Amino acid sequence: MTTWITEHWRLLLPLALGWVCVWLLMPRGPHRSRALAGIFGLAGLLAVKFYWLPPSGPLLQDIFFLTFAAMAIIGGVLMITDHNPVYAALWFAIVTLAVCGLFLLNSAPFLSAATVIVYAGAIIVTFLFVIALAQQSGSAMYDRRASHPTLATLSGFLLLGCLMFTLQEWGGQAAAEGGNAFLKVPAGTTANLGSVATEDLGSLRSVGRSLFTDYVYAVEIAGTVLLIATIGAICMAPRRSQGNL
Amino acid sequence: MGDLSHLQGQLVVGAILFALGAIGFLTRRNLILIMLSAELMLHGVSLNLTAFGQYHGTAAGQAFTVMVLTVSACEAGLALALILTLYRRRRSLDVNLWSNLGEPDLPKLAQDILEVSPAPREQPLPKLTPAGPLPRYPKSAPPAAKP
Amino acid sequence: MTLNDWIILLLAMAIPMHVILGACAYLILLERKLSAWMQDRVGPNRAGPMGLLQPLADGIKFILKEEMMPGHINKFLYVLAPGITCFTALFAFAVVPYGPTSSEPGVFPFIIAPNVDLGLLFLFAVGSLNVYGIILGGWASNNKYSALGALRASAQVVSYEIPLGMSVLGVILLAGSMNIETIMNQQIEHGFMGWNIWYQPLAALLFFTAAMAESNRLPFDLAECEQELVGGFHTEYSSMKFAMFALGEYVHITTLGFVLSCLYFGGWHFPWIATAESAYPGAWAVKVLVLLTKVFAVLVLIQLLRWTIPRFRFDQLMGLAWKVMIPLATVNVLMVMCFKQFGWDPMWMLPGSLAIFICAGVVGVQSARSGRSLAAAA
Amino acid sequence: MFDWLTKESVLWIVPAAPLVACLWIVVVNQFVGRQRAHRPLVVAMFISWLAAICLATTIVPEKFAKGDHGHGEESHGAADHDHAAGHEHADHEHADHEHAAPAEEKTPADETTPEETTDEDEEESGAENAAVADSAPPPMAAGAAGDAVPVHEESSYGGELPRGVTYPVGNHAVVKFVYQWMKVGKVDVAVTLRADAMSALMLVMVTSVSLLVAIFAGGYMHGDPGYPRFFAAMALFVFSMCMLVLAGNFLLMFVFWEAVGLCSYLLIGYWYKKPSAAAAAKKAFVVNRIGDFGFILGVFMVWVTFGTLDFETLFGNPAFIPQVLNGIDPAIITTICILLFIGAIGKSAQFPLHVWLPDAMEGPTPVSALIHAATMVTAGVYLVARCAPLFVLSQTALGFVAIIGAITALLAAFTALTQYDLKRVLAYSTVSQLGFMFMSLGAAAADPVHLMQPAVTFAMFHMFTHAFFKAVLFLSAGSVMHSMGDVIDMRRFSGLKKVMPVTHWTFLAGAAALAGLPLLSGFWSKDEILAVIWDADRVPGYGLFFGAILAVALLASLMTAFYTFRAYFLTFHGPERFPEEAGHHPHEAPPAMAWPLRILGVAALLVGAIAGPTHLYAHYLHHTPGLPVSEPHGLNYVMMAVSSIIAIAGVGFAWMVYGKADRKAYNVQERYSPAYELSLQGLHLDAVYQALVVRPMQALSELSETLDRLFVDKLVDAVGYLPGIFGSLVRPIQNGFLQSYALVMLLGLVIFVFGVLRAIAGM
Repeated sequence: MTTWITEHWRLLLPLALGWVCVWLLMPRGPHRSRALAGIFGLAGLLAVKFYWLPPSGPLLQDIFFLTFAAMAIIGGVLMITDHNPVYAALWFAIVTLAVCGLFLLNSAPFLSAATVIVYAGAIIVTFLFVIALAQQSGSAMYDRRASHPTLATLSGFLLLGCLMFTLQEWGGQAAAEGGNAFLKVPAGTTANLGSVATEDLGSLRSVGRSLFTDYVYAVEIAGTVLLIATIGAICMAPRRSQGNL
Repeated sequence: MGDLSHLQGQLVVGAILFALGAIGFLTRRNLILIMLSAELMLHGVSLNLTAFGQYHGTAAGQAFTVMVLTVSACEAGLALALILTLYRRRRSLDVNLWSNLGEPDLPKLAQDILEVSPAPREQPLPKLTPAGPLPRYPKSAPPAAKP
Repeated sequence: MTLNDWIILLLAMAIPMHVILGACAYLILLERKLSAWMQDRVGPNRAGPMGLLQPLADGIKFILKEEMMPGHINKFLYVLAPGITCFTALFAFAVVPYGPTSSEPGVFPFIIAPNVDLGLLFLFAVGSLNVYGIILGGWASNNKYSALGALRASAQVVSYEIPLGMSVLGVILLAGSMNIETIMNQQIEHGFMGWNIWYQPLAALLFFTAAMAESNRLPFDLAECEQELVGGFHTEYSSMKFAMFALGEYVHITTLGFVLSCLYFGGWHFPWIATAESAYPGAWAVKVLVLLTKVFAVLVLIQLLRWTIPRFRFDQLMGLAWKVMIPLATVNVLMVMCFKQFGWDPMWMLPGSLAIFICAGVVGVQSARSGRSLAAAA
Repeated sequence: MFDWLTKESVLWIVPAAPLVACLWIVVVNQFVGRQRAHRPLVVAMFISWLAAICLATTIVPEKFAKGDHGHGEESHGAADHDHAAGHEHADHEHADHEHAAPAEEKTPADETTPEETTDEDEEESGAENAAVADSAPPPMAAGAAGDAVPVHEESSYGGELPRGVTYPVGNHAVVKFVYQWMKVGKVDVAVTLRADAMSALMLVMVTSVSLLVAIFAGGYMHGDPGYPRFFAAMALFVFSMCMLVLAGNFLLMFVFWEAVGLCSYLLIGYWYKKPSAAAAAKKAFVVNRIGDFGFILGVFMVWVTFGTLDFETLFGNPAFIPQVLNGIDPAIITTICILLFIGAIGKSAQFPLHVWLPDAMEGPTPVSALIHAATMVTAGVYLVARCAPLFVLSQTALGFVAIIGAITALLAAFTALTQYDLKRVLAYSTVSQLGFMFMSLGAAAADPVHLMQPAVTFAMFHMFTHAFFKAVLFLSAGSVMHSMGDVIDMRRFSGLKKVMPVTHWTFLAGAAALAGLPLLSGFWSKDEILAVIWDADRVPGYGLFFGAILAVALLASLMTAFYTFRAYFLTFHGPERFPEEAGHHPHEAPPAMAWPLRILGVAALLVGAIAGPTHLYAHYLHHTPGLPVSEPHGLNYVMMAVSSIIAIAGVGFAWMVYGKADRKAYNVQERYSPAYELSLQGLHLDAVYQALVVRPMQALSELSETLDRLFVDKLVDAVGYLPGIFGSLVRPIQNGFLQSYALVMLLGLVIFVFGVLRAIAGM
């Protein structure tokens, strides 16, 4: 066990730091030390940066990536820990924007724009709900106390540890084998799955072609799901007489 | 074939977002935030998909991300409609109020469930969430209302 | 990149930013003058000749006024909100061409970010972020009027984004691209009769209406209507922060003017004066002037509309978006799809659009007569 | 035009008509024409009666219908008897010898197929069978029935296989397959209608009495609020009774055995608001269950022993039973017979279980006449007669039957001597006469080989005549009751002779027949019974036993004559007195009641005289397949003389005591002698049952109830607590909080992923 820990401290250190940070930030009444949590969190982020995110490409791309990643992670942590639901929604908007930035880095500009548009609408509506429905004075008790803070964070970080361990093992293996073994795709299947030239990857045309040739059924199903969800939402939404806002 | 270290970075961020979303789903008791936490998990998944799509040079990842986007939009619409319905019943967003399916005589998880008294059925005007500096948490019980 | 390229890039960014910001000040003056003219008044006439220095005076006054910061507000968001509004309005201008675009090195591009494939999508994405400024400002003010204004604005913007996006789908289908430059150039190649307004008049009308609603202009200024909500979301704002809200609005309608001109009115093209073949010296200036004239015309139209059409009621507003504009836009897209799919002559799109419009009008009148009017249904 | 009128078709018409009537009454008359509900039943009974007559005339070989009274003796080897049609068979003989083998292939299954039974065909087949039987060596003429099982001449039956038993062949039953009820493994039960000579006679009796009773009831029940219910139950009863008679196997018979019991229950408790009627219905039902239990046990044993329940298989081939019984303990057959007889005891109200029948008089009088005198209670006799091929193998069982019959006959007759309730007199009389029938059946114990056939014949014959004169007696009593305002106590009215002349004459006819006055129905049938017992008495070694039985029978006959005419004199003679319930004008029965009375009265007088001395009935009955045949008996003139003297003596004694105009002996009940009291209370049997059966059962049930509550229930509770205990261990997980569930799910996922990683990466 000890040897395992010493072998994998690269993995365990950021996890432990992150867990302490999130655990400290969990809403549990008036007493929590944000400063301490911030220190732990920053330390954890730095650990992740140095042990997990080596410089991978042009400087500008790295800077963008690190910025967006930090935005996403910090925003996520604050979203799930903030006492005020309005702030939480705002943090989620930040996370969304950061993820859109990461999409851009993943040569998916269309998704980036589409996500902004979709989530702008969704989050605005969420905002309305939060503002109109949430507590009337101050933050409510249920926003100030988390349920199972310790167990939940522990299991969440255990899951994260499992995922990152996988990344470490197979990522290292893949790097050793020249990057071909990461996701072993049987020969001949990749070419059929909407494979496009790398320079063409980000264009709307290639996404559209992929969507309406290989995944046309998926698109149809998505459309059906949307229709059903619309009907469902209309049916579920309670009606009220006009002028009684 | 894309850049392996870039892919690894994206995957790490995706995994962290997913785990954070899971934690948020488990800990937040506000119905709306539970839904947002689920969306956070979806973000992590989308990130994974696009990263792998770029790594393999296919548009499949983006196509699936479009699916994820669709599903998350549906989820948002339905979940908000549900939340609104639930809120109208109890005048509260606390998920722990909806534990009717549990065994009846178990001790409650949180002591503060009973603090939420049911609000009046109809409110003439919505009382909006205040934006200013938060009031200090009462250290002791609030003073009795003046007669 | 050579130094020359850097200079050109910086110029391409600087010129529109500053010109637009300055122009917005004068647009306010124009609006005041126009409203005075329509209301049979004189309007501002003290500062400078014919009141031409009035914007300057306004700007100085805004800057020098006391910064009112109410005590019960959420300070961070309160300050952030006008910034977001202004930023998103200007950010949208990155993909809008303001002259004859060119991607050749060493030639002035007349666009900040050339060759963005997803130009229109980017425009919508950034435009949809605009609402954050309004809603955060309204909520951070901790004021019922502001919050109600913000609620209304958010509902309005979310609703009108749909017809806005659907109305340009026809143009996108015709051009086969979302790049605004490509759409413009494709019109210019076909000359005067290639303008999209001849093929998509209904879509142009819808786009114009939805974009006006997006920018909260009269008759869609439900978010800030004085009679009901004092000032709406900017009730608590003063001095420069208020000016930034106003600035954001004007930048928004300016962007609308540019996009409308580029998408439907051929951009810088005008027959005989500025065509694709015109290579006489100073042709680029003429082209820019033509485009600016078109934009100016749109802006004047918007300002005239402000005093022509009364404000909608809120349910009428939502009814217009969901029950009129979205169906019409859908039918329009269906029509374009049919034309593309079956290879029909595009010249029939004009009568087709008119027929759709007339049919919609007939249906609306009939249903209103039979007592099932939109307002009653809403 | 009447091609469809084959034996098979009339076979199903007989039960189908009352069933249709029952459904019609339930569906239609319940709502429309409630007071005309008797019409469907009357029409159906008429159709059914016609069908039964048709069946009875076509069921036996053609020569009988032609007037040849040969009773099948031409079928067995001893061809020394007269048979006028013998030459016909001689004609066929040679030809049949040549194709004897194909004829032997004729299995009972073939007969179930609806063959086009024209008269010629029927004659042909009957002649064929007879001819084949002629050529077969006696006594095991098994080949005639076409059974493929080889017959061992030297049977190794463990007991005394009655050597020399001869079976008639050439008499075959009509079998109609209706519906495959169930088929589980070897249990193959079909709803099969089967008619032979015995069934046909029963059907004729049942349907004709039912028809007349239905007409009578239409007048008797007039104005009753439950009119349709009454006739629906009556129709259901007739259907069930016909099906009971026609049942093709033991299980089906048991089903309708229960069904007639149910109808009896429904009709006894017809006035269910009257507590005594409800109690009587319950009593009848419960007491019958005891007998039914024996019956079903007997059926089970038949199944275990013989592997089949089908009558055609069991009785259609005379060799079947002895062959199956090869090497089997003879006690088994005795057990089967006694168990079946216990069923008969319950249904036919024999000695230990007879207590329900007098109480059953709480039902409407037509019900008493039809069910509790003429038809249902004779089902026990029918059962024993039907199973005669079994009973013939067990002298023990037959002796038991004889003893039970004798006890019942004497006991019931003694009880009937002093009853004041007219209907109860008749009820005890019924019990007594049923005892006579069982005595007759049991008389075969002395020499089953030779006495079985006359025993069965004369039991059935007495049943036949008894049905008519007992029905007319009951219906006359009903007429009296109708007229007297539902008063039936003989102490409260007298001298109805002038007021109700029709009723008087019909009652007198029935009473005379019952008393066994010479040349009337009862005389002929009872005389035959006495003659059979006399024959049994003469068998060496059985003299004492059957001497006692004979003495009992004679004594019971004397008592019968006495109590019958006691009731007659008390009711119709003496001063005219009416109870106040009768109103001012006691009236004669309306025509709807009077005509059935007249017809039945005439029938009661003449049926015995027509069928008895001519041996018509006996010859007919001998065509029943499976019934052992023996030499015919001539008339026993000694017994006739003795019984005539006894009957006249009984009547005269009754006239001396009750018939005189001064009525000195009228208040004989005031001289309470112990014997009188004993008779009046029916030997205190009810009290005995109360003390011997009911109280111990109550104590036992209380005991078991306590045991159940204290031990069994607690044990079950303890078992029930176990899941609760286990459940309480895991209940805290089910707290209803969404996030707890999600947390558990996530933990499970983590553990799973962790395990997978550990397995793959060697973590």
